[in-house]
Amino acid sequence: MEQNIISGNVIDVLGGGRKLAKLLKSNTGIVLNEKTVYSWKQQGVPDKWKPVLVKLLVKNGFEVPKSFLLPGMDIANFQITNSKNIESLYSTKDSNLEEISPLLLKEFYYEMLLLRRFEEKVGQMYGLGLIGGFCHLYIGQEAVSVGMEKAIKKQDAVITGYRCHAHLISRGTDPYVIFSELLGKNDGISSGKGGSMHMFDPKNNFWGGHGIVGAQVPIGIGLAFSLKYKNTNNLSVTYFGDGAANQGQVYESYNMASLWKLPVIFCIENNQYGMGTSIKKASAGNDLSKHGESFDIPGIAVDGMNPVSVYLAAKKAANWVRSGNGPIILEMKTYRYRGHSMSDPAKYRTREEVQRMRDEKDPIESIRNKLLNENIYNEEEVNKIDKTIRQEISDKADKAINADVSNLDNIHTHVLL
Amino acid sequence: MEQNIISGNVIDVLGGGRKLAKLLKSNTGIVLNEKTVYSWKQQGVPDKWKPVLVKLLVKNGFEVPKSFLLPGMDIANFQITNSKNIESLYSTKDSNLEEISPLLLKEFYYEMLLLRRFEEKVGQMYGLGLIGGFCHLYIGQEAVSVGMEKAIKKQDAVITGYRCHAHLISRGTDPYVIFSELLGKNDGISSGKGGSMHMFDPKNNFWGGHGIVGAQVPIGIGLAFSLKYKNTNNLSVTYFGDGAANQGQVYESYNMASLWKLPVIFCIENNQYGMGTSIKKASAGNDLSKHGESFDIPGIAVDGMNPVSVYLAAKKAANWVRSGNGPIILEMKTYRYRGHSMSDPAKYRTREEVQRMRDEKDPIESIRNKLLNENIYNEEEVNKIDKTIRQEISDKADKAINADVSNLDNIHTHVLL
Amino acid sequence: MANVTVRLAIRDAIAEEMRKNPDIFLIGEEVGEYEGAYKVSQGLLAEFGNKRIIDTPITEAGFTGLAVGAAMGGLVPIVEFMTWNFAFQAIDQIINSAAKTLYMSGGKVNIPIVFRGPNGSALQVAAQHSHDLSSIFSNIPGLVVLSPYDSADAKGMLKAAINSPNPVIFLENEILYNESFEVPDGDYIIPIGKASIKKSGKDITLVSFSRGVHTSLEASKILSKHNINAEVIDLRSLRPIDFETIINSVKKTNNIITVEEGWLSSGLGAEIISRVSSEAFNYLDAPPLRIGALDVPLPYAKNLEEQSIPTAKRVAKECLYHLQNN
Amino acid sequence: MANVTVRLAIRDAIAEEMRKNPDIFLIGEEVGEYEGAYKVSQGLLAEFGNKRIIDTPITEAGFTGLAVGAAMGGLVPIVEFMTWNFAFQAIDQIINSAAKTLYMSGGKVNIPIVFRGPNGSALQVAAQHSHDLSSIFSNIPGLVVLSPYDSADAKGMLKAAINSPNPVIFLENEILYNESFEVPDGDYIIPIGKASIKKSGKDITLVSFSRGVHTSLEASKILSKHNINAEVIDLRSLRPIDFETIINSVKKTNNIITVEEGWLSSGLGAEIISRVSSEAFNYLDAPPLRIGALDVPLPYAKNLEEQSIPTAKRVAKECLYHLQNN
Ligand SMILES: Cc1ncc(C[n+]2csc(CCOP(=O)(O)OP(=O)(O)O)c2C)c(N)n1
Ligand SMILES: Cc1ncc(C[n+]2csc(CCOP(=O)(O)OP(=O)(O)O)c2C)c(N)n1
Ligand SMILES: [Mg+2]
Ligand SMILES: [Mg+2]
Repeated sequence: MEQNIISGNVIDVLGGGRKLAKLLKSNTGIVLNEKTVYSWKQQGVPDKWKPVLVKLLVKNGFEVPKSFLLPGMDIANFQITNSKNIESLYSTKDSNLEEISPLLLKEFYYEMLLLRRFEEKVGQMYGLGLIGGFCHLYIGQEAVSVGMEKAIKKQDAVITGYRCHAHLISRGTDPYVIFSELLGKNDGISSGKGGSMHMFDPKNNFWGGHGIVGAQVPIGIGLAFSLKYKNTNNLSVTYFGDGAANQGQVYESYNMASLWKLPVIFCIENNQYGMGTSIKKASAGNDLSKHGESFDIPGIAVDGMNPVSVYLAAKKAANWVRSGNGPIILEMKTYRYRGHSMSDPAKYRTREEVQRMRDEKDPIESIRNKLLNENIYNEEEVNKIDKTIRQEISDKADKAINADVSNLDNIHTHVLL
Repeated sequence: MEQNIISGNVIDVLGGGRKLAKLLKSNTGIVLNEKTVYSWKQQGVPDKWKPVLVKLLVKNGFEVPKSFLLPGMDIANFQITNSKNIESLYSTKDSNLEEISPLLLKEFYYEMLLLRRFEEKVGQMYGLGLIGGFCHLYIGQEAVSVGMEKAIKKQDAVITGYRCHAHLISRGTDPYVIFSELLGKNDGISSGKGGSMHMFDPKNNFWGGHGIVGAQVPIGIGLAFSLKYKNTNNLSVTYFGDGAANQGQVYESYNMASLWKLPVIFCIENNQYGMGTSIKKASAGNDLSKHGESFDIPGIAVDGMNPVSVYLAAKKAANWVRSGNGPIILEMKTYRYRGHSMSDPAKYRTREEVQRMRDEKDPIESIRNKLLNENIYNEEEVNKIDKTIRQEISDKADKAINADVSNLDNIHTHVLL
Repeated sequence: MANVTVRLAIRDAIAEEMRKNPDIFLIGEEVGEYEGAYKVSQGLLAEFGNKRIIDTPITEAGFTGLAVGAAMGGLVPIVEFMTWNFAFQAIDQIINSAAKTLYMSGGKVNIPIVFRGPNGSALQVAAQHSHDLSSIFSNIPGLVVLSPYDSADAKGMLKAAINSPNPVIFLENEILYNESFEVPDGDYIIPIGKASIKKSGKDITLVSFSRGVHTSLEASKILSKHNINAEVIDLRSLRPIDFETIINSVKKTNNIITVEEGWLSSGLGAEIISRVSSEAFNYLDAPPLRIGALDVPLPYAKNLEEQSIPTAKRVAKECLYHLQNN
Repeated sequence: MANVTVRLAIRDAIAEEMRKNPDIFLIGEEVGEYEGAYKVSQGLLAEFGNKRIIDTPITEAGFTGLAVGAAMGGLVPIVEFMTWNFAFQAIDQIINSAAKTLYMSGGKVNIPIVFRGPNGSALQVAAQHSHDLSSIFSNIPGLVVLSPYDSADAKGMLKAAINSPNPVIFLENEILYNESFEVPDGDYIIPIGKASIKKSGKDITLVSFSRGVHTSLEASKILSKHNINAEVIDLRSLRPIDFETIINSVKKTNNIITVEEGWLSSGLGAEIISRVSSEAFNYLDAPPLRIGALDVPLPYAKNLEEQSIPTAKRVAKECLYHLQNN
């Protein structure tokens, strides 16, 4: 996204003959001899290859010399602000992994597992009738919240919808106060008055927990507005779903955020369904990362099943936003394994579809395998982590179960200050 | 916009060597010998020229053979759905004029003048205190309503905002009932209960006259929905302003219209200001014709000061929509000479800006000149038309002024049926 | 007579009317493939196809406006709000476009739409999902506002709504969806604007609607143990309100208490009590009284929620206190 | 004391508070360069610059939500709705986000915002531009609802609103903008929740707010010619309502009539009359009465409009009839 003038030769800029030949292959399917590519350095690039090179230059944030364009070519047409194809994203993930330290991988593993075990416990407790109302689990989407969080700062503001337990925990909220809230206890983060969908943790810069689909989006740019107003260099991460992405106020927010260059990352958690409605039925064009284009907001589609991809994209995005460029859209292609809420029979998709995602894309599994394959952890260590987490979750759940119910005096407080 | 497979040679398809050479010059600035271009027919098109040829093919609605693309080129990058540059539109207007018959020009003249004189009269009557409330004049924008109307059918539905007098007259509503409404008379189109902003004429397929900015847009796609539901081949023309274009429900409407391929022309009357706010301050990107892109809706920016351009674009658009392609956006670049409403001092723009538009772009003047230059009318005929219109307007206004005020019994009727 | 749930009664009303009139269609979030978030539209997609049962994106303002336009175009939309809470997003279209157009057009354009869905609190869904919009809509001329209690009324009133040439707000209740009641056989309509005396009595008039009717009926059972014979009126229509029935009852019982699940301030009870106070002042033996939700956004915790919405016990207690102290 | 218009009083309140607190900002359509559609923000852009006086696109839902977020972020937004009619687009953010958050967060997050703009009818702007939203907001816990009549109150109440830690609905009136009244010198605040007795009297209590106070005061002049000494109460705060002042007045006059420009059904008058009927029943000599707008969307034509909104003459006539026939 940074704009560098090409000083040397295009070939060098794009990594030299060998790397470029590889890149060209993956982009066009045509196999080129690396020497041929290298020879362009002296002989000039044949016209035939210019369009794809322009594409690569633009993609990598280089400025394209005018002289390099063929007649009538318009650089604007190559400003790829997103990737249409989720598959191509999946396939690039390994190259990104190089930049990731073992420590980070360990953290991803621990934190995603914590979210998973927490939500599984919530699911159990709901099944037992201990939790009431609407309850939306995050299982399957852990890579998003964990990867994003690692790329931002505690001073940044985070806001999301009703599927919010994971974001709270990622922000640093003690699972105990979330359990307590779900159980309607006095120790609940909202003293039992908010429930699953409405939790706020200002100390950890978490601003809800909103039950009205899409409503958090303008609120999220309002947080960004305040951060800019106060001359901080912090940003707002505004999460919403693929279903929410169709709400008009989301576009109103894009417009204002772009007009006023507000420091906000719009993080769309595209788990493919809004309740029972597939994105294909709900969003014309289907490509949510593109929705900012006409507002001059760049967008990136990201493999939301991989915390590394999420992290890298978020780093990029945060950098872009902190540099004063205004908003950016990250479309996280992810998936929820469970029903929309606890009461959803989920007939709108096949079991096979869910199973395939679990088998092939599970973020925790893939990081676990990576840790093992790269000998960062051994089997035993990995299992021990799981055990520790299970214990912590179970202890906190028990403590919450045994805590006092919300005090009846609470009813009348906090209507007004 | 139609998709034709290229059967013959690209050169022929684009008009042969001579025309294509011209086209290439205007698109790239490079002068080519027509013989050179012609020679490509045998020898194949050099890679250098392929991008711009692809552009031209796409622009003219031809399918581009895959074999014609350079490696890594993506047809999507060439789908130009709009023209960014209003100047370039202005400059193309004359070439379009060829297709227009003298009769049509006469009609444009008559009808635009009728709208102008009507609104001028309304302005006078408002100044005299005969009309109350909010009153928004259409002066300057006449080419839009007149050009659009000529390209659609009476069975098509039309809906707009509060600046609606002109659209009513264009639909065929008698100016007398509009005057009467403005004066709060019994004979008013809404029996005096609606006023300037709220007039409906179902017989002429006009559905308001809406005071809430943007609210008419989903209603407009609802009209389209009903036309499709009833298996007609009619469409809905949904007008709204550049200011309204920022309302969230507009995007919601784009999405649904595209998802369900509703027969609607979104006609944005971009008169550069929403009240006192310039579009530059209100719309990120500024390019309203592009707003449909991420919803897969094509858009065209049109010279809205020229009824011919409007008419031609509308013809194209109507054809597209009636062929079952779903919605299209027409962004009419136009201008209002008067204040936003009768009470607007209009300090947000210079007098010079307004004067320049009047002098250089006035739709009525330019058609008048054309009629005279082409000897379709002489000076005397042109003046006579004006006189006749003035007389008609003045008679109807007088009749309305002398009509009975709205009957007090009207108060309680029409709350419910 | 068959015993059916309110859910099924609503579904049947829609299906039966849709069979009669091809211009009726149902639109909303999850009404088709999912068969309704609360399963009200079960089987409708299968029977009527996706031309007439339309799943929308989550764009309440948009599809509500679309329905207004479709009504102008001669169709009869039934708009389902997944819950009425979400209608706040669309309320401008309901109020400014649907309710006012007939008047603003001098009678030229009517808007036959039914806006329906569950209203008010359910079980522990907390403040943003428990809003009772009845009083907001009852304020607004140009709307008809209906809120049925039992299955028979739900069916007959919904049929009246669908056949009305006006925009009708139809307020259902999630908890009632599961309740079963007798429903008459055959096609019938419950006329708009008529209250129903659910239990006749002579000592005190309880006026309520929707789930409040259940509460009031239960309260009347408790009261009868104290030898108090309460008359329970189900408003059914919140706009217009059947004051004739209410005032006649007050003339008989000389006491009135309203029971609603919404907030009291400028609520339905306020409307009824103030109208009764103006028009039947001299028939009142005691000050009229309102019972409603506590004046707080509804809390999540079960124990708090239970305290916030009127219960039969609380209604009975307040009636007793009222009658004993006046 | 200076004689200033309500318009200027509002402007001054904003400017003075903005000078004191750099976190206050004004946001809305045309508030900056245009200085307000009704010129309320005259001079503010020049004084405070475009960081603090923010012109928005026409996106009510969006900028209202933005203000909620900005308030969470520690700022104090003043949101101008060009008129309250347009707030229907944004009402979800007001009700579900602003009003409920303090409660839903268990007190963790408060939302200090003032939502302000002209409310109700103006002159011949017809149904879609004349909506009076006072009763809608007065229904909702979590909101403070204020509606000043004169310049002194407009200024002091707006200052109270800006300094309130809660979301405040501030309902102005376009016609009053041009009226001039005395305003005290210096900095002062009118406390939230206190009504004001505009004219003290002993025969009948007239309760009103906003432009209705003018109507009531004019009516009281007519009444005085008939030897009737009316007490005129300006509610000022519609939520909470100062029932103490009202009930004390009723105890003195034994008669009450409410005057509002909104519709009666579930309106402010309904709230007041029903509360008074419950709590001061035995002090009432006659049935309480409400006067309000006719139950129709407001018509455009001047003669029709005049008939629809209560006039002083109509109020006086109804008072006379009321006192003579009870
Ligand atoms: C305004 C509004 N409309 C409808 C709903 C009901 N609802 C709750 S969640 C949901 C689906 C949202 O889907 P998405 O944005 O994709 O988020 P996900 O649940 O997949 O995380 C719907 C329709 C709501 N809460 N608010
Ligand atoms: C929802 C809403 N917000 C604000 C207004 C006030 N208003 C009336 S017209 C207008 C400007 C609209 O501009 P545009 O859409 O460009 O149309 P134009 O007046 O230029 O024809 C505004 C802000 C309104 N009527 N409705
Ligand atoms: Mg989703
Ligand atoms: Mg405009």
